[in-house]
Amino acid sequence: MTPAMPESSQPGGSPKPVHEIERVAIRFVGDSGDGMQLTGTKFTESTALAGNDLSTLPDYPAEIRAPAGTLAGVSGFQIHFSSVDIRTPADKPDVLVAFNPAALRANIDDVKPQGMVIVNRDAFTKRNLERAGYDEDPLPALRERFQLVEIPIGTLNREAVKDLGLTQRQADRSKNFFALGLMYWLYNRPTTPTEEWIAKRFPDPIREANQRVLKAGYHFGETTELFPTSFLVPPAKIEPGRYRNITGNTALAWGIVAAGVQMQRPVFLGAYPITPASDVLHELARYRQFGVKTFQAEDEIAAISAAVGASYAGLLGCCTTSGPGMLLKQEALNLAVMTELPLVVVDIQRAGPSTGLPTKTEQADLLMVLYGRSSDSPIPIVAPATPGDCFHVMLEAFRIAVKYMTPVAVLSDGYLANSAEPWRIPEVETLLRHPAQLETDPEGFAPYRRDPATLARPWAVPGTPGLEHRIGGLEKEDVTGNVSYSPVNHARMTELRALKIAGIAQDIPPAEVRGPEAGKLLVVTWGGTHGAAASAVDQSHEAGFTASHLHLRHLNPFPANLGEVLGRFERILVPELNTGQLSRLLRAEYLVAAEPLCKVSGQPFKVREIRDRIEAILA
Amino acid sequence: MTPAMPESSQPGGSPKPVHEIERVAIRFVGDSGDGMQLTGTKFTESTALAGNDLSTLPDYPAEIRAPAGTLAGVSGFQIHFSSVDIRTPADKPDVLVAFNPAALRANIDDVKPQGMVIVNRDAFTKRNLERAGYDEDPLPALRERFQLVEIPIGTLNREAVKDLGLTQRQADRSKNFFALGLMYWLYNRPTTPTEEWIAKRFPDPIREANQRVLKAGYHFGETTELFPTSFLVPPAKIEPGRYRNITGNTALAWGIVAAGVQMQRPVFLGAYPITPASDVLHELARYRQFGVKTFQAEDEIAAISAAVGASYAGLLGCCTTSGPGMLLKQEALNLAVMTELPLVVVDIQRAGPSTGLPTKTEQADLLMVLYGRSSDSPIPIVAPATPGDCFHVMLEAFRIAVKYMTPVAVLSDGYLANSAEPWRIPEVETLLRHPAQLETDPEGFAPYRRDPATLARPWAVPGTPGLEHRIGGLEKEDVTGNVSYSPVNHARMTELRALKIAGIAQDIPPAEVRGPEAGKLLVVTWGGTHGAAASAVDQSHEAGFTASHLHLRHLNPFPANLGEVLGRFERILVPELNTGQLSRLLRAEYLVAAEPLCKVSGQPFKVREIRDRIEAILA
Amino acid sequence: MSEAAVKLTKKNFESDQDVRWCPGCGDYSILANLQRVMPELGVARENVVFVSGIGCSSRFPYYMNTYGFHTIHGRAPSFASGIKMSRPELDVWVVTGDGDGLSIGGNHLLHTIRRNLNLQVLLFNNRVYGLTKGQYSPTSLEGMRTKSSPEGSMDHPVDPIAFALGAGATFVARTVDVDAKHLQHVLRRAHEHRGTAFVEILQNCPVYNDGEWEAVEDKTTRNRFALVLEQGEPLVFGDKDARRGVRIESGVPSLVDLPDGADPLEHGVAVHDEKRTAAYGFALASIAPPQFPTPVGVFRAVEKSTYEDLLTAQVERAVQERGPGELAALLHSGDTWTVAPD
Amino acid sequence: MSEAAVKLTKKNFESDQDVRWCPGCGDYSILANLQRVMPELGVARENVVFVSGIGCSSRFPYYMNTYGFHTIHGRAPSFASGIKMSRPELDVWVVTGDGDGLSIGGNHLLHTIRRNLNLQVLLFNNRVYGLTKGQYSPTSLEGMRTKSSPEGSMDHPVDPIAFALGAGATFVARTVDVDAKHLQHVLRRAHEHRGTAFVEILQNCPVYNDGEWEAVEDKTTRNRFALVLEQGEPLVFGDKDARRGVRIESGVPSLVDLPDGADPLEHGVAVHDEKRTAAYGFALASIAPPQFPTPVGVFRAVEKSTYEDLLTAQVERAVQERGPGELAALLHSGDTWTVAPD
Ligand SMILES: Cc1ncc(C[n+]2csc(CCOP(=O)(O)OP(=O)(O)O)c2C)c(N)n1
Ligand SMILES: Cc1ncc(C[n+]2csc(CCOP(=O)(O)OP(=O)(O)O)c2C)c(N)n1
Ligand code: SF4
Ligand code: SF4
Ligand SMILES: [Mg+2]
Ligand SMILES: [Mg+2]
Repeated sequence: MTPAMPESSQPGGSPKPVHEIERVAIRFVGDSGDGMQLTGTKFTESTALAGNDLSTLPDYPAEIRAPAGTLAGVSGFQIHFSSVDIRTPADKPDVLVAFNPAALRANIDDVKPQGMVIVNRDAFTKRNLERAGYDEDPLPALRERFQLVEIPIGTLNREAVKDLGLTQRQADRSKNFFALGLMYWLYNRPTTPTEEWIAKRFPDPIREANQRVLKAGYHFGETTELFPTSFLVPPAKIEPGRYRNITGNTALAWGIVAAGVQMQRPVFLGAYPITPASDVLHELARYRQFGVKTFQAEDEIAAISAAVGASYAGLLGCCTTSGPGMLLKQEALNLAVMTELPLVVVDIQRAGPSTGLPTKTEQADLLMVLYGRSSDSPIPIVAPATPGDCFHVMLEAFRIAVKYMTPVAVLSDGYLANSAEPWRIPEVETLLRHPAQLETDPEGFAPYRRDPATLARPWAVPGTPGLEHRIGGLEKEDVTGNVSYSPVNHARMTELRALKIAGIAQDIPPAEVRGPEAGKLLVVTWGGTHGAAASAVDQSHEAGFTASHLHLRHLNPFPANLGEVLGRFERILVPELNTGQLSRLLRAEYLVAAEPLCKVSGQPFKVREIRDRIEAILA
Repeated sequence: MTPAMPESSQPGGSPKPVHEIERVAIRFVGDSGDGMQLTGTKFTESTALAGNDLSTLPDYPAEIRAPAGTLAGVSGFQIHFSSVDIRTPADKPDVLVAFNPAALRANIDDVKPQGMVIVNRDAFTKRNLERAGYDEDPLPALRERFQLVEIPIGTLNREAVKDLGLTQRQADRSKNFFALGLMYWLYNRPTTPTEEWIAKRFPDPIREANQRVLKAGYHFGETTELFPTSFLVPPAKIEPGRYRNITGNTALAWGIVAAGVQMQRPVFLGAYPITPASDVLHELARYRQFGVKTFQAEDEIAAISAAVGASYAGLLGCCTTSGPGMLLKQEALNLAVMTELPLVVVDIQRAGPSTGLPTKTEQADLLMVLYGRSSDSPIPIVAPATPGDCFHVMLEAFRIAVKYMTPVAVLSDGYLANSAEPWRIPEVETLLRHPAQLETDPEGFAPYRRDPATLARPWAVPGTPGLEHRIGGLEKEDVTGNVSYSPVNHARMTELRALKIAGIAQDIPPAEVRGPEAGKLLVVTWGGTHGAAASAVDQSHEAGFTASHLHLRHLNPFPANLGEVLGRFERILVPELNTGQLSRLLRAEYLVAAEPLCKVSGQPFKVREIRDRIEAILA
Repeated sequence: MSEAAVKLTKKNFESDQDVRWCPGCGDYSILANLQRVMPELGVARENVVFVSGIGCSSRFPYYMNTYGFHTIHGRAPSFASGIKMSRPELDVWVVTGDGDGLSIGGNHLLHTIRRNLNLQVLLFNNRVYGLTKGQYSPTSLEGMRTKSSPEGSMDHPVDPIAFALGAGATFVARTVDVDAKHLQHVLRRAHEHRGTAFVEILQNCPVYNDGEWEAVEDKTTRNRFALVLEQGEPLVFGDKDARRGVRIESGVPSLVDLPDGADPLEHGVAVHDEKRTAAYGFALASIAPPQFPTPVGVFRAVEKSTYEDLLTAQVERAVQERGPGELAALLHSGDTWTVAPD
Repeated sequence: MSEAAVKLTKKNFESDQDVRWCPGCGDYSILANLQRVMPELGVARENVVFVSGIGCSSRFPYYMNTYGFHTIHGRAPSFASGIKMSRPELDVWVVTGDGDGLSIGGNHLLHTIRRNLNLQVLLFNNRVYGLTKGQYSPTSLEGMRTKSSPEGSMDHPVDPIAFALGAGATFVARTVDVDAKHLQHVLRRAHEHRGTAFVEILQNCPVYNDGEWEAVEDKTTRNRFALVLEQGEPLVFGDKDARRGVRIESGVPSLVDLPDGADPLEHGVAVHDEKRTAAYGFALASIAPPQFPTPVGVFRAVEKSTYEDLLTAQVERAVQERGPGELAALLHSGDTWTVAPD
């Protein structure tokens, strides 16, 4: 099936000329109560169905609902879609749809010069301008810098629903659908899926109101003089297959469910709500039919302790949290290192330190996750590159955890968590299937007798006759697992714990370079910075500056060939959303002069920022 | 006054020849109940009074009182004293005094070949041999390898006290004084101080028993044929001044008291008991007359939270803990970073990971303390080099904390904590005196307006009229300290936090090299490894292998000239009790090929271990 | 210069920060009433410190024009303890939520309460995690469906009053966000109390748990659903013409209808006494809907030494007995010896 | 092969590890008695898990020849909860101390108790930190002088029984380390109970707090100082010729001397009922020395759903209603589209 396109069955069918373009980025902004996230999500769905490649980025305020009309309450959603491969939500939107002055003020500086700015004229009252901190009406001045389109959305909306007997407040709630309908017309998107969704979701008369307003917006575009043309972004050439839209957090939750299925062990999630990780708990709580047990604990310590208990009892223990919760888990994580139990701990990083900027993104927990436990306590670390990759990374994390009997950390971030991309749904048959092996044989059993290949100890769980044994956080004697204070044994066990994790390097794919295999500049990335860096490398290349790109999914251990690969380049640039954490690791490990490109503003990289540095280096 | 020497007023006055020697190391070992720590401490005191340089190392079992006669219950105390400068408790004792077979078995392999081994013959019963895991009497075989001296200490002791009407159990308790008396004779130490102490400490008839047995031991040495000569270690040439013996933990506690006095602010200690840090709490709890407030909290989190509260309220907040407690403090520490409050957190490191080996030493929390908080959260780190240095390091830590308005971490370790050395008592007048400055002026006050030189914000405490303000863990706006989600501001504040700490490099002494200023090999150390490394460098030098030595007291920031100094050497060797943590930092920071010399057995370095590596490198 | 002399008003206690709770949030009313009460308490503004953890409720300090410390999740009682131990003259208020105070922070609350530091703990109970957008909390009723409990919460809730009594609290009270008079009265009482004053404030979260306390918030139903505890008064509630009383026998409460004009005591209705045992407080705590009304007011108020007083006394005694600490003397205490210059 | 069929003895429950408590420690007796009780409980050895935190008491699992997990300080209830939620068929015992369970671990204990997981919590109360060599603990009496409180502890102690009741415990009991018969009886009762069975065991630490419980440990004085709670029996204690009873009025206990042969009920002595309200349990908890004897036995035993049963039921219901989870179906749920090969 080719994606649905606007047909004549769609309201109208545009008589105006259609302009074909390669890509566009739109940002919807308004008050938290204005439904911007919903508008964005629906537009994303339609765009996905239209077959474009896309990337989205929501931007929530930290307050639940700040006072209406204030800068603190501005909520936004950006979508970037294209007929070619794209990897980021775009540096600057081409189109801004602003529902009120505060939203305009907070976002206008991001819009591309001469971009389109659509405003809800009705919201530009004196009171609202004041609340937004404007001394005078900003619109006149904007007319020169942008294609300003002023629409009395509020009035048009009320008009559309006036005979439905709604209160004014109810009526006003549908006005985001006006903007949505208008954008559907402007970009030739199908309205049917949204109409159907409205029908399912809302009771009458709200359903009726929303559907009418959606159509009203669409017709308005068709009819008004304000828009001389509409635009069409043709479907992208993307790998064939079945697709869906997915956010990082949903993919992550599904990856956990999938791990349980593929390893044939029930999953146990211990979690305590924290932004931006809570949604994973919410999502997983819906899958009891998979045998998934979710436990909202009293705090992060109890959450991980229960998860370690679950792993000890033979389930796939897992935890999801963010930085301020992650550091509370280190003591129990250290116990899991000492008792060598499989466990996956996910840190969905946010901007800090301390409470910091809870709804903003950062990649600054790498060193904490690697080193934040007392004494030498090595664990593997894996990080997803894109929202969809969160699914696969979780499978990989559980594979390592169970195969090597070790806790594994996954580093996602606020940007990956909330942004969405079209995701090719994997065939379940192609996913790694490796049923977890529990020890059952008392013959020759010892709790710390290791598999010579992996150095993993057996997973011997309560309920198994003949394997009764005791473990704990005191240093263990090699093989027997008894408490041991022997100096030689402690040195040996420290070494074994290190060797076991280091050995995983042989069991992960070698580092692969995109672009020339050697040369002047290698850009090294990890986590959600992948997209911006890849685009920057590509765009620079087109502009005549050739750098290579290496993305690290495994951060501990590094791929076995990494040192050798780094050695082939004159300079190494590491863009990261922190003060230079991966760079420090590469420098220490390989003694290469890796240079960080740091950004610590709570926001993901813009392609331009990385590109500028690449081109400066290569100039 | 020259140190007291054995005089004729001392019991006897030895008629046997006296042999002058430069140094000797003695280890007392027995059951936890045998009083080995007391014996060691008393011998240390007498030795100190005799004017020797010395270094001691106690070795406790992890159990409170393991079953008598078992290996798990062996307790030991080693003292190394000399007429020349020494820095470690010695690699291998010259003399072992063993109270039972288990103690012998656990320690015999450490004794120098042909060293003296004194055993309590009475304890070598069949039952005790079995408990120690000996199949047969080990003594015959030892006669060839050592100067074995078998003494029926138990019998001689009972004999000495038989008319005092003690129960057998009471009587047996004094037998450690027999060994002590004997060693006093053997090394020509004065017995008077111990006799006086006994008189003060014990009621009759225990006092009488102990004094008698002490003398009995002394006379036994004089009389018996077993010892043809006694030995004399002449006083060391040490810097003139008034001296005392001090352990690291006591020095640390006193350093905290001193900080309060010198900065004219009361001290608040929040602590939760944990080995090996508890003694600092115990010690400080005794100094209420200094206005010191100690608070035994319900856990480490409450302990640091209360300490941060105290700092916020204008006191000198402080915390003492060890690794497993340290990681629980990271969240509140991160808040102190964000709110820029002065605070000193001491981690007295122990062997791990997890519960690990609580009574053993390690230096493996460096990276945790540096990096273990969510997001980029820089704090200064200072580490004492010797027991006595713990005092001065605490003053330095508080100086930095208050001057720069920042939490500071101090890294001590189990070895420094419990070992003792003669310490030159500083003149109070020579100690840095810098009364802390509280802000009082509302004029132009803003909570995050910084001192341009230090970048410190003002210390504005509740109770000050006109300075009412609100702070917290959310990102703060530059200058005003209001909550701010601005991307630019977050980047700026992250930078300011980093710059402030980095700037301290200008305010600490430059790194100094002992030995040649440039050359083939530089040995870099931190913390308690100082002594063994310094001795190793000196001994190697005497043996014709010249390396230099650089000891780092400040681990973050590093001294400003460090990179330059490192660059002057061909190779850099970093002996550390972990898997290479400081080395990693040096490599990352300066891109020098620092090579770690790792030891992870719960024990401090032996001089020999470092010397061997130095000589191997230079050979 | 201290303002203590000057007569303060509510305005003096309003900070310059925009208040950022959702429209209709119960927190607004609590804030306004506390700002109204503050000037009456006779404490200079610079001596007041508000300490909070994390949650919607924990934003509170930003809006008070006093000293304020917005700390980390669940630990506010510990920060406050440190402040109070350090500077007993300060007037310290802890503001926390049902999640902040009873989920992650339960232990600190327990230990602060038993130590009986002289501070006020205001626990805003909306029976939900507001700030993280609506998960159930330790006080949420069993079966509550939220994002994290789509099939209903399985936790038996904890009762803040029972918890505080179990911790040995010397002052325990409950009041309601929008009942200005009662709220102010309870805040005043809490402030008067020497020791840890624990106050549960029933608070509406219109966004994630609207109407949880409607019966006692709504002026028209309040009489019927709230049992107002008053010292020395019988446990009587209900509209004028339909009064009911509460009996407590062997710790078991039961209801009795009171005929018009009847003397409650004659019907065995219990008489409230804040100074009775914790066991009585516990019986009161078990009076709860749906079977019973919701008691509001002071459950318990007894005297006990405060931690900071004991600590200060130890410091003073030490100085008295040993003299003020002398650093040189400390360094030279015990065995020392001199090494003379050669 | 399971040994369930085979008749087990105490020996079967002794592990091969050397027991390493101090000579005379009360922990020895508790261990021996638990090993004696285990065979009677009819649980296969492989289905038994002992979970502990850190402390002398927490060494317990090493000595039981079952599964054992010596975890980290204060968190044992959480590890145990994870085990029990994951595998409800396992018989899970938590061993903790007054420091481990009530100081650092108070919050986890609180929440585990209120969730009512079906497991046993044995809290060894020696009123001191043993393993860290003798600091005061949250149950230590005020004024206790220890290394960390040389001038006397300033904390008002927490009462483990009151704490557990405040947390909503469904089973609360107290027993004594060396009273073999009573200890065994209480352990059996705890095991029978479905839900969290909280047992405080008074335990002597001869090294750091010797004799703390001497009055109820010593056989010759036990009758006079211990009030043995028995279901349906009056609260009577004392030697045969000097019996005394406890009255409880309005939650306030008082003592009454019973003449020889007198019927306690006629003297208003309360009759013990484990199923009464928590308020009654609270009144019982307030019966404590020096004024009163020390109650031992089961304070409270009531029924309530267990967390793991509710969780299992949710899983089963989900499977019933939605069918067992199908990964492919999940991945394809909602809006999807196909990109055809060119
Ligand atoms: C260590 C840590 N874990 C989790 C969070 C996320 N968090 C912030 S507030 C909150 C719950 C707040 O609930 P409550 O105390 O009831 O306050 P309310 O918002 O309802 O007023 C949580 C889980 C955090 N900030 N820090
Ligand atoms: C995080 C952490 N903090 C502190 C400690 C040190 N510690 C070990 S056991 C203990 C107290 C034990 O007291 P209790 O629970 O009463 O057990 P007991 O030894 O008396 O049986 C403490 C403080 C630790 N192991 N871990
Ligand atoms: S989410 Fe609820 S508690 Fe939080 S501010 Fe909004 S209404 Fe108030
Ligand atoms: S210290 Fe006390 S509790 Fe610990 S083992 Fe020894 S006697 Fe028992
Ligand atoms: Mg709440
Ligand atoms: Mg204890």
